[in-house]
Amino acid sequence: MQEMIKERVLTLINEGAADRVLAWETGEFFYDRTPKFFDKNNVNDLKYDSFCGANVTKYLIAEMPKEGKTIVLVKPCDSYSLNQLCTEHRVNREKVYALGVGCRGKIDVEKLRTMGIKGITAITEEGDTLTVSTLYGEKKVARKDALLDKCLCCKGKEHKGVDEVIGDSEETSVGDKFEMVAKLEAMTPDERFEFWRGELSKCIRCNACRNVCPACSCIKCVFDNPKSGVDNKAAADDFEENMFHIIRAYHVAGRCTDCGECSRVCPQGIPLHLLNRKMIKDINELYGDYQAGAEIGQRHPLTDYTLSDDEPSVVHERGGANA
Amino acid sequence: MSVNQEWTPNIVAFCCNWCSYAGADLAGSGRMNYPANVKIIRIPCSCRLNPLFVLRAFQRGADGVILCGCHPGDCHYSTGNYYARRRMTMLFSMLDYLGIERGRTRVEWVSAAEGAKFAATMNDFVKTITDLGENKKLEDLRCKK
Amino acid sequence: MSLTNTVTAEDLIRISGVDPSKCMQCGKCSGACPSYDEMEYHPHQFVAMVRKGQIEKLMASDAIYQCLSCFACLERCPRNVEPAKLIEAVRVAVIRQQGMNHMTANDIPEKLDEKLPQQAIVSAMRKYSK
Amino acid sequence: MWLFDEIVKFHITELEGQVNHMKYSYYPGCTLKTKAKELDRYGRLSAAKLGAELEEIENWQCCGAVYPQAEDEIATKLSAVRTLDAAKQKDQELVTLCSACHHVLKRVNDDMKNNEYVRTRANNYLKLDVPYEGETSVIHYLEMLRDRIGFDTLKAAVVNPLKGVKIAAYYGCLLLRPSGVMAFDDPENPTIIEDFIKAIGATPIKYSQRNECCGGYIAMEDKGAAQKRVDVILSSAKNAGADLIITACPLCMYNLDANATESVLPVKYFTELLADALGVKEED
Amino acid sequence: MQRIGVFVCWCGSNIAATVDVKAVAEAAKHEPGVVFSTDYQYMCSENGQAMIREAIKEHRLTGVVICSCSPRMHEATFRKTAVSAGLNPYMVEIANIREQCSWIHKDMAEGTEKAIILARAAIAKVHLNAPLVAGTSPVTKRALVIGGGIAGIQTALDIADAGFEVDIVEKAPTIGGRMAQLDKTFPTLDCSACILTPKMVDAAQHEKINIISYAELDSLSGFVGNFTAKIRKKARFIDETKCTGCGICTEKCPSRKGLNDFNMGLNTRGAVYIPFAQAIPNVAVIDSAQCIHFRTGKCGLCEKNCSAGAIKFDQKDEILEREYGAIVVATGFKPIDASAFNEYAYSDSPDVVTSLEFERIMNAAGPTKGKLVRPSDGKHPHEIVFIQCVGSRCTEDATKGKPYCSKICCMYTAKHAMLVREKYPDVKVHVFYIDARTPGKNFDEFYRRAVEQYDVDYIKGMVGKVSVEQDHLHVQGSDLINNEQIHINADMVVLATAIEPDPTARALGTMLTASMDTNDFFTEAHPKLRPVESPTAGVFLSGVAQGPKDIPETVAQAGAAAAKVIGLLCKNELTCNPCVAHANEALCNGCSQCERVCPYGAITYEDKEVRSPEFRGIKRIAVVNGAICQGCGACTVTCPSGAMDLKGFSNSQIMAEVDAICR
Repeated sequence: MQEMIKERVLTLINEGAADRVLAWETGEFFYDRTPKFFDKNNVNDLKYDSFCGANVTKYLIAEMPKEGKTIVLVKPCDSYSLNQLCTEHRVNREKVYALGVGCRGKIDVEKLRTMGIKGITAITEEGDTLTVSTLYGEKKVARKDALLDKCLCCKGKEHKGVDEVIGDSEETSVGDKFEMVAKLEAMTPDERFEFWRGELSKCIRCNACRNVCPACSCIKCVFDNPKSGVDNKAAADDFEENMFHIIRAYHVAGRCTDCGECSRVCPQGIPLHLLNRKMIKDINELYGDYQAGAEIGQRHPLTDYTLSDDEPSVVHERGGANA
Repeated sequence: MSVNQEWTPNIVAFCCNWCSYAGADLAGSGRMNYPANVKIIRIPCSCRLNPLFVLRAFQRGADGVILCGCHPGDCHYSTGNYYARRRMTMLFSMLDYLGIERGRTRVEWVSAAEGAKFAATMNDFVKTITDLGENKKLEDLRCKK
Repeated sequence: MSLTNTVTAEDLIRISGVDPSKCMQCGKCSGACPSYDEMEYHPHQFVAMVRKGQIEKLMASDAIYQCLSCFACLERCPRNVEPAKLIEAVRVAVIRQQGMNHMTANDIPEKLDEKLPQQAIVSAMRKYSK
Repeated sequence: MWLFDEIVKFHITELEGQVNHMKYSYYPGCTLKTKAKELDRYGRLSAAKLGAELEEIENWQCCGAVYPQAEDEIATKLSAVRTLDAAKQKDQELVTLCSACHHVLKRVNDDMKNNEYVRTRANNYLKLDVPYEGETSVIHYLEMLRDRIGFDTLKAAVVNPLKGVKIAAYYGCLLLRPSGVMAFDDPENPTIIEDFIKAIGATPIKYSQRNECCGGYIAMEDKGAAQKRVDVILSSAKNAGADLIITACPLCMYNLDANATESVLPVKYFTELLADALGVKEED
Repeated sequence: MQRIGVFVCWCGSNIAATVDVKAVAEAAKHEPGVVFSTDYQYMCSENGQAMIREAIKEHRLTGVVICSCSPRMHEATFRKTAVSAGLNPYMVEIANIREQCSWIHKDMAEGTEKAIILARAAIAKVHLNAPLVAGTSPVTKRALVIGGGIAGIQTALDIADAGFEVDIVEKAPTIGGRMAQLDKTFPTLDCSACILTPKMVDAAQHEKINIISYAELDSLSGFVGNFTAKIRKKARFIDETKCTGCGICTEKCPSRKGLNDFNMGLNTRGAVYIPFAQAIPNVAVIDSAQCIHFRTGKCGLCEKNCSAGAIKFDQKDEILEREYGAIVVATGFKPIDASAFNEYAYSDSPDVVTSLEFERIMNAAGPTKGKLVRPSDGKHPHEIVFIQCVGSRCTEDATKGKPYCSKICCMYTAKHAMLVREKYPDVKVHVFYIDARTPGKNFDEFYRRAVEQYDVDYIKGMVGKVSVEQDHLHVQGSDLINNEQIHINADMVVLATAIEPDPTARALGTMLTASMDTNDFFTEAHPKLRPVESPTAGVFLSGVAQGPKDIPETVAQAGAAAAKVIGLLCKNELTCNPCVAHANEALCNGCSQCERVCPYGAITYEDKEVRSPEFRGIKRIAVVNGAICQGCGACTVTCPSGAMDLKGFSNSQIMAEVDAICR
């Protein structure tokens, strides 16, 4: 598929339909795929394979002042982020050629490590099986066991609003994405408090979640703005740890497409997506099903209302025993 | 939970200028008592209440935060309280999800004519917060006296 | 027999759940009362006299046994004062005292006739004795 | 009793598949087992004919016959709560026939729903597996006819329309007041029994005293006062042109019948006329 | 650093009785930035204000905190004081230590502690205040009056006489309202129509007044000075420009069963009708629900008989879009539905009537041509019972009725009693009353005349039941003075039913964002000092829409509302509220979320070159139109970057208050 993509990109550039492409290149390790802009001269270095989990759409924002049109490679999940960025005028859709690329789920090397596979030197795939070469020999792993968590609750393999699609996709979703949220909801408040203290106290405020998040695209974040009154660089205590994550989840509520990048990049392994997903679940339950980024121009639920919305006390009323 | 006899809750009430602040004034004109630990901050509309202010209040030592605005349909700016209603619902849900006591936050719609409701609401809220005790889960120890 | 315990207006207010200060003395209750002519004190007077603390007069009056419990006063009161509840509270305050039952099981046989339904007996015992 | 049950069963099997079949919990109350048997029997026969199955609450106790108005009366309300809870267990609406029982059950139910003081204490006494909080819906037989079966359905089921009979409906007080709790009909201008009379083919006679009290509760204590009330009511109905007066209350029945100084009008239970109109009366 | 002065008001003993004002002033002194602090008996008095002015000059104050009554009371006063001393008015903050402190607390220590905290919060806020300069917006010099009763007519006439255009929107086919239905007026007993109809004609003929009858307000947008209204002119199926009001169609119409609303349904009218002889506009209207043509497609007799060719069966509702600078609400009242009070047998007997029905019966142009007869059989009545307070003065937990006194019933009942006794001395008249409330010029004299001169039997007590008997109404009530239950066999019973706001008021209130009380009466901006203004700028109140009142009060209030409207329309431009939103260009992402929540469409976007540490180059940013923004702040919370902020209620100001309170 990678070669087909390269070929199509070159054609588009040569035809004058675009000037550059935003895609992935190989990073420090063989499985690293980092976002990069290519022109027709270096497009050959473009990578698209099972390691391309990263969502590159956010990088288009900085590209907007430039002349010409940019091709962006988007997996089905990335297409939602692109649409959301267009809705918010952060990306001008007219300056983008959205090239959908097929996806059958992306591989999480960390997961292989947690399986006890050390010293990985190469990974090849054939059908549903991965062959992992290590310093200590070869191991076979079922592909589905090595997928990123976000792929296990994929929104579906349909690209939304792209200009064309190359390659086929495969369904990777298993089970209910709100399962863990529901589990937390079923806990007592004290259990929940302990759970989140346990998680959020691990936060080192590296800001990776914020930097990767396509919805967290503010030119200057309130947490970096000394005039905002809430700025802080590093959480000094429990409150500030909570505060940062509450506000982050709140700021992206209704806008978060549930791309799962925040949790993917968290070096501490905090399940940050559970905060966003809680907001999504609430929105769906209280204001009707809503998927951010499903199309351009949507009015998100927190900038909308109906006359008969539930009162905030609904939060107190539901959940029964765990009041 | 604190068994400190001295402790009384500190409560911040954000009131929209048009209905609830006037309702609070009416409670005053009617000499309807409610505890002194409720302090009111006037905001133009319930939709002016930024979740940051709520968190800030807890950080600085509030034990309960209540937002009062015009009844849905009666907003001076037509739609402000509808947005506030969604925003606060989502914020309260998030706080609940983090295990913060549900009773610490509340929204009540109080019209300019409802002085008695204002006083009753405050009395009830103070009671709820007194029963809940000190805010421990969202405190910032550096801000404590 | 005489009343052994002092009953206050507060007791009656608590027992009845009635707030006599809501009354505006319009007299609609007494205008509606089917037992008016039988009663020494009328529904609006019960409210006024409880308010003024004139409890003994009420407790000594036969009027408390003349109320039919038909709730016409309560239904039609524009201020939801519920005089019927206050009258019942006075009656309850009387019969709850030692030896103050207005009717006892011994009184029943002479009042019986063949058609008299059980509920007349049960209700009379409930209303007039403790 | 055996025969009676058989008849009921017969009617149910006969009607199954034709009429929308409904099941209710049924509370007869003590008087309906003794002095007011006809109120009960005709009520059941007619219900069966109309496809409503009345399942008698097992081991029911007397409701107390009078609603204790004092806020601090708990013990006297408990037997009513047991009945209400029994209907809740079966997840059925509770149908009553006797106006006095209906009044007591409906008001105690309202207390259990809305009066925290009574609810907490009653539940503390009863120690039910699940506290009772007013979940049961209590309806009077007449409400079942009007709101569940429908007077139109009733009309269609009538085989002996009581043509030309001028009937005065006597509501009394217990069904109507206090209207906030009883929610039975307009307390000052009710129409349900008149509509019932029309449905069975007779002519309702409206008269001014139909919602005034007959004094039934004090009939034992002060016969004279009760007589006075009864005469006013009966003459009002008579002057309006009634041939007959009907009631749903055994206490009113007794009072109107036994305490009238002169016998001006016959008094009947509404269920008797209902059974007559439905053609189930002669079968008993 | 600001130089702040703190002024603590005693408000006589209103504050000083519960708050140690000296302690508050002393505590304020130790707050950062406070260079002057004092207390005084009445800060709002001329002396108090002079003290503030002097302190501003002497101590070169840059900010002022007044600890006093609610800012809703005197914020404007103290801002003016600041201006007169050369300080920007928005450098003044009020700490509300009366309504929200001294009046609700009893304990001095508690009250003082809270007052100090409230003062600190205000001081903390003032530190972050910045001088604000108000913008201006133009004023559309036309007023909209909603409702064409005596209130609306009088307001419109007064505004028009001052030279401004006025539109009256009336939902009925004619103006005139309730007053047109009345027979006589108290306490002078002059004929209602005789004094009203000339005013109706004046309004119709006034070159500045435009009557839009059979129309309702559909929607409203904008703000004071700049409202845009959409008015739905309902199809009356008559061409108003052609109809001459000859009335031939109304006579020819074969469908005669419509209830005559004007006569309170006491008689019937045709499907095409003119409500009453002096209707304005004097134009017929077709009730399409009743009209045979609309139901069957046949008939058309009116069309055939109209020589002017005015019948238009195909007429449709029409939407007029008009701009206004001010709006007057004069929607009036209706009597409550008496069928809620069937203990008085209203639904059972046609001889039990409401007072307004009785008014029509007594009126020479009414269904009986002014002859007093029993509606049931047309016979002359010999005994009439009037019952006052039907549905008034009921508690909110009662099953029915209104909690307020309807104010006019005592007087009109006395009027009715007197008129009956004057015209028919053989008729016995009883009035059941709870209290006879007759404050007003010549009112009590009027009521006493009914008792003394006309021998009306006033019975203190209420009726418990009215029973319909064969040939009479049996009235059973209590006579509290004689301590007896009385029974009267009457021929008629007249119920002085409570009045309630017109049912359209609630929806209108929502449309205008004008606040209402729990009874759906419009709320005034201040119960004493601003009785004809709604709290919503540009919306004024006239007549019973604001609360029960009689005709002279209504006319007086109508004139007062007109004066306020004229005061507004005289201005060429209005000073805007400077507490508006504004976007920080450097921080704005241009994401358009704020635009979505703005109720006024005050936010637009433009691509602009920005040079800031965060961003250099051209970017999309939000621009707030300060003349349109009303300062609600919805946008500020939607903005994730905090670029959008509200002047006067900025994020940092509110957080400073939070900090001061929680400290």
